[in-house]
Amino acid sequence: MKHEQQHNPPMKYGMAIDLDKCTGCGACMVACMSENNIPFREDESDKLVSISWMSVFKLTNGKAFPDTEICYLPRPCQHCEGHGGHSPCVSVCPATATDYSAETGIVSQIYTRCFGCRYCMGACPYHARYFNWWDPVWPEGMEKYLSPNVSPRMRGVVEKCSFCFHRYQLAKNKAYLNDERTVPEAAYQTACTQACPAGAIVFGDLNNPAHQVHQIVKPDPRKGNKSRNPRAFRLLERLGTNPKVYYLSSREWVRRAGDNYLAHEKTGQVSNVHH
Amino acid sequence: MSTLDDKAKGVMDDDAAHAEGGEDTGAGGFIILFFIIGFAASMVLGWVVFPQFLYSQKQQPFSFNHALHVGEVGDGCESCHFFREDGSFSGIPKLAQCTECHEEPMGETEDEAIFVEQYVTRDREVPWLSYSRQPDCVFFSHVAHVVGAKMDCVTCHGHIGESESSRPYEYNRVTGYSRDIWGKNIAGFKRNSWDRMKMDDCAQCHKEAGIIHTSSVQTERDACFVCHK
Amino acid sequence: MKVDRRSFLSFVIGGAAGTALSPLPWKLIDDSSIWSQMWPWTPVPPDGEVVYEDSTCSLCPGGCGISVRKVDNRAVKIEGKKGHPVNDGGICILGLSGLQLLYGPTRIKTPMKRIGERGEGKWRKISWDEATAILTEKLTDIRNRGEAHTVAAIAESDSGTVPALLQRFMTAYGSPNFIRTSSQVDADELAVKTLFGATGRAGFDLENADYVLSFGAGLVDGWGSPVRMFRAGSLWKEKNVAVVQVEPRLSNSAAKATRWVPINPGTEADLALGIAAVLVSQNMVDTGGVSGFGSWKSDLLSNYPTQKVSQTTGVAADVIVDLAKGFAKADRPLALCGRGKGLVAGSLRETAAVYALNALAGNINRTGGMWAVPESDYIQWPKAATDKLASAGLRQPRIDGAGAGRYADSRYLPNRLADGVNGEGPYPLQVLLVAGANPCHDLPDSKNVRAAFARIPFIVSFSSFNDETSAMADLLLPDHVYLERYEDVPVGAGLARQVIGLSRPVVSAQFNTRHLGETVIAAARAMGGSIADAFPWPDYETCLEETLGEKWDTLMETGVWVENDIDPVADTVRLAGMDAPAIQAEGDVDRFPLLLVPYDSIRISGGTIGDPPFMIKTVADTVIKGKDGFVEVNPQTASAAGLTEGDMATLSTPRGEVRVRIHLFEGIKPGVAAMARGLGHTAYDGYLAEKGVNVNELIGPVEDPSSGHDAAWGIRAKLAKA
Amino acid sequence: MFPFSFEWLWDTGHIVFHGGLWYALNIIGIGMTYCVIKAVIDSSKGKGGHGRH
Amino acid sequence: MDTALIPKGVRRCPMWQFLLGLGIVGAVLAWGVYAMLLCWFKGLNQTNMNNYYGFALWIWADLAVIALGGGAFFSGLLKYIIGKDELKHIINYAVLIGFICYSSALLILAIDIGQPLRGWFIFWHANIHSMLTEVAFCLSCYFSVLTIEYIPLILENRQLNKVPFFHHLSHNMHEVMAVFAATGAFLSFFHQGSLGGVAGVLFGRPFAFREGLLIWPWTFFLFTWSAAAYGPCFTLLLTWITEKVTRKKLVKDNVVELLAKISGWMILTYTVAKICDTTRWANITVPGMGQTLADFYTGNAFYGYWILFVEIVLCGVVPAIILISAPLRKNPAWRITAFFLGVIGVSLNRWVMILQVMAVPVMPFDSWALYYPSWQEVATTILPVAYGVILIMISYRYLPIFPQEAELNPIEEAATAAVEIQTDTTPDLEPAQA
Repeated sequence: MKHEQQHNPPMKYGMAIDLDKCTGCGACMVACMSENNIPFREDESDKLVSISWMSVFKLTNGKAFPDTEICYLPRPCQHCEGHGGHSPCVSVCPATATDYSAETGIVSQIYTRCFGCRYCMGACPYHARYFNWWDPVWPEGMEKYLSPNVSPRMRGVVEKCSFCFHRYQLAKNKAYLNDERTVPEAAYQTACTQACPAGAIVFGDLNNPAHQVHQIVKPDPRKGNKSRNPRAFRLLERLGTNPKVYYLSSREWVRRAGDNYLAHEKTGQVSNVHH
Repeated sequence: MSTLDDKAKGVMDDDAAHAEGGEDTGAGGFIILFFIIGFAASMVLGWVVFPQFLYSQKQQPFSFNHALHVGEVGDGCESCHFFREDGSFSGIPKLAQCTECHEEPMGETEDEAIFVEQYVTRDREVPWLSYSRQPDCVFFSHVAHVVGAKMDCVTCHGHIGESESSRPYEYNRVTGYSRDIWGKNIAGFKRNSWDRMKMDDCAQCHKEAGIIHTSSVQTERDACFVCHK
Repeated sequence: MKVDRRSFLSFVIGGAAGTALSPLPWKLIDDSSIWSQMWPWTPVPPDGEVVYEDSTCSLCPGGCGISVRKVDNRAVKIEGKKGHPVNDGGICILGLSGLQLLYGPTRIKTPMKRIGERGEGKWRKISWDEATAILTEKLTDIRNRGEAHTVAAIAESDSGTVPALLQRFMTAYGSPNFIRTSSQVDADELAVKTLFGATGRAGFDLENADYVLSFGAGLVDGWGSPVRMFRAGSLWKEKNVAVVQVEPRLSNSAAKATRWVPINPGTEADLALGIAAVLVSQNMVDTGGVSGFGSWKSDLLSNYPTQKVSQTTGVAADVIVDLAKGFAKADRPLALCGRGKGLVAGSLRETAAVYALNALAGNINRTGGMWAVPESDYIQWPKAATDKLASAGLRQPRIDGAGAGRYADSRYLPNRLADGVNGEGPYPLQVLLVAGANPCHDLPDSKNVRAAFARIPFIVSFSSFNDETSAMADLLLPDHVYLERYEDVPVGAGLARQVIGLSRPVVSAQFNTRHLGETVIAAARAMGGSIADAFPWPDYETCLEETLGEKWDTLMETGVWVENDIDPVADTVRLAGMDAPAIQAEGDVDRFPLLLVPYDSIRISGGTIGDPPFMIKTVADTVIKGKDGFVEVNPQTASAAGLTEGDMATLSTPRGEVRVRIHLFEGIKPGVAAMARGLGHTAYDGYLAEKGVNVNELIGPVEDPSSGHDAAWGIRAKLAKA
Repeated sequence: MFPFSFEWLWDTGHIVFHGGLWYALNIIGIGMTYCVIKAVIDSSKGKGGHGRH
Repeated sequence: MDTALIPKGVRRCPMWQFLLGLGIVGAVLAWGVYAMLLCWFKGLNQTNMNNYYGFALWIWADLAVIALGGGAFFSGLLKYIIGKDELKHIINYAVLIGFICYSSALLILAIDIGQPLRGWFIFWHANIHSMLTEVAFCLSCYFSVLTIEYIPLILENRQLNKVPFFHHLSHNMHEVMAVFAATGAFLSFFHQGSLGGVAGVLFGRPFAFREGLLIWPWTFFLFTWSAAAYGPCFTLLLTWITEKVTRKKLVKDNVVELLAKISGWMILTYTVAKICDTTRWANITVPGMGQTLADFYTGNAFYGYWILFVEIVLCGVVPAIILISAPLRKNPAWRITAFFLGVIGVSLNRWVMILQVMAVPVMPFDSWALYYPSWQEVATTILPVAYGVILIMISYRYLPIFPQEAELNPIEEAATAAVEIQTDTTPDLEPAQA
């Protein structure tokens, strides 16, 4: 048994979501649901118990008619890097059911390891984590469309967006067969990115200057990976969660809605990282 | 209430016995004997009887002669268990693959007859029971091991390629897994690399394979999503 | 040897020690946790070989190319087809949910015959032979009595071979009553005919436009070909194209526009003409491609002075001028109309006025402009021979009155069907065939529609799903769903080119259903005579292949056939059709102080297909909560009625009354209430049924005086605390 | 929990944490073992339960 | 009927009365058990928890009972390590209450997790970075210590004590009890603290997050401190309730006052620390994350500034003053009021650190989430209370929980028995002779 593999340079998969382009159509949500075997129930109108890895928030500028403005904000798991991979959720999971990969920058969730304490849900300020309050049940016949690439979750465990990691696994399979060491940008795209009819989502390796997402975001490692793009912001950047999902908006109120600011503070202030 | 009463009385009786007879010199021996009996019985129960109950057996649809086939085909295991173009592993061959050769019976054996009559002519897939089927949460990349790490099949699957007949499929009644995952040995000991296929076995080999398997921030081993889905 | 208590205790302790040292407890603890990791009732999707099969989505008129991922024989995911001329890899929320329709519990799995009362849901499964026999016997019987015209067929489309077969069947059979469901296409076709003087449709080269003025068209709410529109929207963002959305409510389209112009509902035509008047008065028009300008101009200027238009529309005068200037200044400005997804026909006046703006900007039949696209003409079948019975039937007037008298210019008037059946028509209907339509839910004033349907003695539904209309049917002849069948999908939907997609069976038929084309051919053949003669094809596939001719190979190879070089139906625009009075909302202002307008959301399927579970899951809890539907009002409007967020209220209109909950929304004009279209289903499954309110229960059709089409954009309404 | 488990690492965190844990467990274990063994010895030496100590 | 089991020298209510009481509380227990089984078999959909409220009533109950059960470790610490020997007269009850609280806490955790069959993963696959892992380990270890502390008490039952082995075992355990108590105090320090850490480490939740020392946020120390401070209040409050129910004086006032005084000083110091922490948090930590106190205490129907007042002033400063001031402390009415306020205060603190943390929106466009528990949650929360009452009833009836009871309540009609108490039973009733 001889192993000739070598370390690839570490990747950091991330997203840039252009809120100017996002129309709130919900295709990303359903693309995610159908890609990832997400269950559904008869009444999904109680959004506090509904599972949607990708969730689209509706933001308003709070002004009265006719100055009202709306912005939609799709929220996948932010795959926080925190400090050195200790994202808010990873560090709190008591059973190591969630983990941060230094190779891909993806926060994983292993359903069979999770025993449902929900501490990670409490730790996540983005509400990106969902608990299976019920057994997943598909109407008779509908289980036929379930994908074998994503394991259906059982009742009593937490689940969340995986950046469609199985697609990376499959792309890697192909790369192995062709004796390639890396997965090309186009070979690994998340389901939401692929589906978005407005092309608002760009996904790729933030560490790789050849990838589009890097070119858009231009992360600044010296400033906690803050984007150099003036349109870009991250959700709750100043908490130090160091997320890998960047948002782009040309509207000041939208960028400001991405984080908490004191009245006198300017939007986009440098993160106040505590850790 | 009566039980409480009895109990109370029992305690009193016991006390009375003590008061009368003092220490029963023989009792110590008996006590140890009973301890040993209890100990031995439960050990037998746990080590011998329990595994009998825990595992059940199923027969394969018919017996398959790996040894014979390996001799007939040109490319070893990969002749039938090949990689698809997308890098996925085909696993147990589909009927269509078998019928490339087996359109007509190719031998005189009873198994061949079953195969042709029950499956080929009726165009039904053979419901093979896979000895090494991992649970659904596992993403196992054959290509990473076989092509990437240049491992051979025997390391994990043992010498199944030399088998002349299909052994019964044993599975755990509680979990539904094939027994090969936990291994034959109830204590979990293994002598060969293919005796067991639990996560620890994967992890052990990955650890030995060196420095590249350290992507997990939590464990400094391989990150969970390397082998889980 | 006396086994006393202490010996027993000792035995137990020994047993416990032995057990602890045996694998029994530990293995059981481990195994029970593993059992919990793969509970037998949690499905494990089987693995297999992955293949992608390309096809065309026909769930809406958009005509997107799809690529369906299959694992062995199971379709597991629908994705947009990369490189497709319509959607290039993108896909909408409904298209993504298609597999829930394919494998869902709402499918009608086999032909069935009603045995209980109508709507009771008691059915007997029958064979296809029996089903065809029942249908043909019934039809033959009626025809032999010389009443062929009392049979009507209603279908979602009239283009493509399948609707054409049904249409041909009606003709050969002898009924003039083929009806296409209503949509903006009606007004569009009429406007093209009026303005260009020829049959065709408008196509918009949106991608190359540099100024977009939308009169309520839900550019990103499902108008036109939705995915194409999303892509165009992003393109405009990249190119900094000004997009103006004129609409009483801050819809998603308005939110994405560079400018939202709130307007009094129903006055869009006035604004368009007001803008035209500004253009004309300020000499900012290009009259090169326009005829009849002289007389039109004077009427326009006298009828639409800016101040008056401002008063009518509620849009400030300077805004009107501003819009006119923006429109005039742009090189390739485009004006669009058709409210929301364009599910209602709309008035000729409005459509013509908006199209006239494009003409006045000189932006007709050129890059970045509006095109007069001819109808696709690939179906070249010999005219069906009609026997005596058929000819007699065809001479009868249509049940909906279309094509004659006041409605001479209209082809179909489904909005008049209910009244026609309810006694206003020339004759009673005996049979109604429903294909790919769900009139019992989708037609306005659904109560009246259901009453009409109750009077039709025999209804045949070809629907694949348990929809409201199937529930009223007597015979169910379920069609394959689009993923199980071959079909040509000609795409209109505002494309400035001609596109035909091909649907291909991605999976084999899941149930005992039959392609509608096959059913029609089989029925025709069973009826014999001239009807059978009109259908010379042994089966649908042959028919399709022969019809498509040389296109067939292209379609089989690439899945789509495209003609980019459009030969417009005409080059000059005759300014006409704009002098009719404005369409008023039904109802008395004093009794009903508010205006209720339906709105469209891309997350709620407004057409024939009901929302699959995934889509309903994405609907906000301010649209439906539990079973309750919401009505959106401005906080001002609500506080006037003493209502706050989430309150239960009674919403009444001249057509009906429902209980709804209140959702406060700053982005809606005070005095206007808005309600999502496409909810309030009574049929389908528990994932969709009984959720929210069907806005068609509250709104009745309002006839466009110049065409007879339904031009209702809303209705007067009243809100009261419940 | 044990050095052979997947999650185990020989780093400061684990050494301190598990050091503390096993320290406590050992005290509890040894303490109880001591008590039980001594009780067995005492009761086999002593005469019945009423004796004074 | 069960006189042989009842400790010598004390009187108990008649059997029927005992069984009636047991039956009533047992019915409540059965209701709780039914709800518990529903949660186990049907899943946590039986609760009103949701994805915003991953932690809810149960976890509050869990934290609250552990804080209240803190009386056990702190009294143990005072008696065995610091050497406050008077506390031997109340330590039994403190241990029993601690035992009840901790067993309840473990039970609640077993119901609260979505996959109880995999609950042991927290030990086996422990992630030591997680405060919850620390909680689980220390909690279960300390529970075993409490069991060890409780066992000798059981063995002192009149009949069990006649078995030589049990007698010796009990005696030996008493002898090494100081070691166990020390271990218990060590473990308690960490699990009380790590429960505080559970909230304090949530750096994604500015309402909960605190800076701290090394890996431990300030809440870690505040929780330990508050448990030590308020735990004795609970022990003393329950003692008072037990005295009222049994209509007997069970513990001498000097013992109660000693513990009350210590508790008072602890509460005072804790409150000072809490005020410092709150001030720093409000003025440095929270603004650093772009938020203000108004974000946490306004804009919703329930959580207001009153919480800060109740927690810090009404249930912190006030009981501290009462218990420190000798005249107030010696007045039973004031004293009980202080105990009561203390119990409320620490429970409220735990509520805030769990439920308010979940309720406060973090993303500016998110909204407050309020929740009310389902009956199943309420029932399973009451379950431990019923279980505790039953355990106290049985223990009180058959075990020498209160060493001073016989002395304070001599049985007049049996003077001879009193002699026996003097000569024989009393020494055995004492928890330790070491």
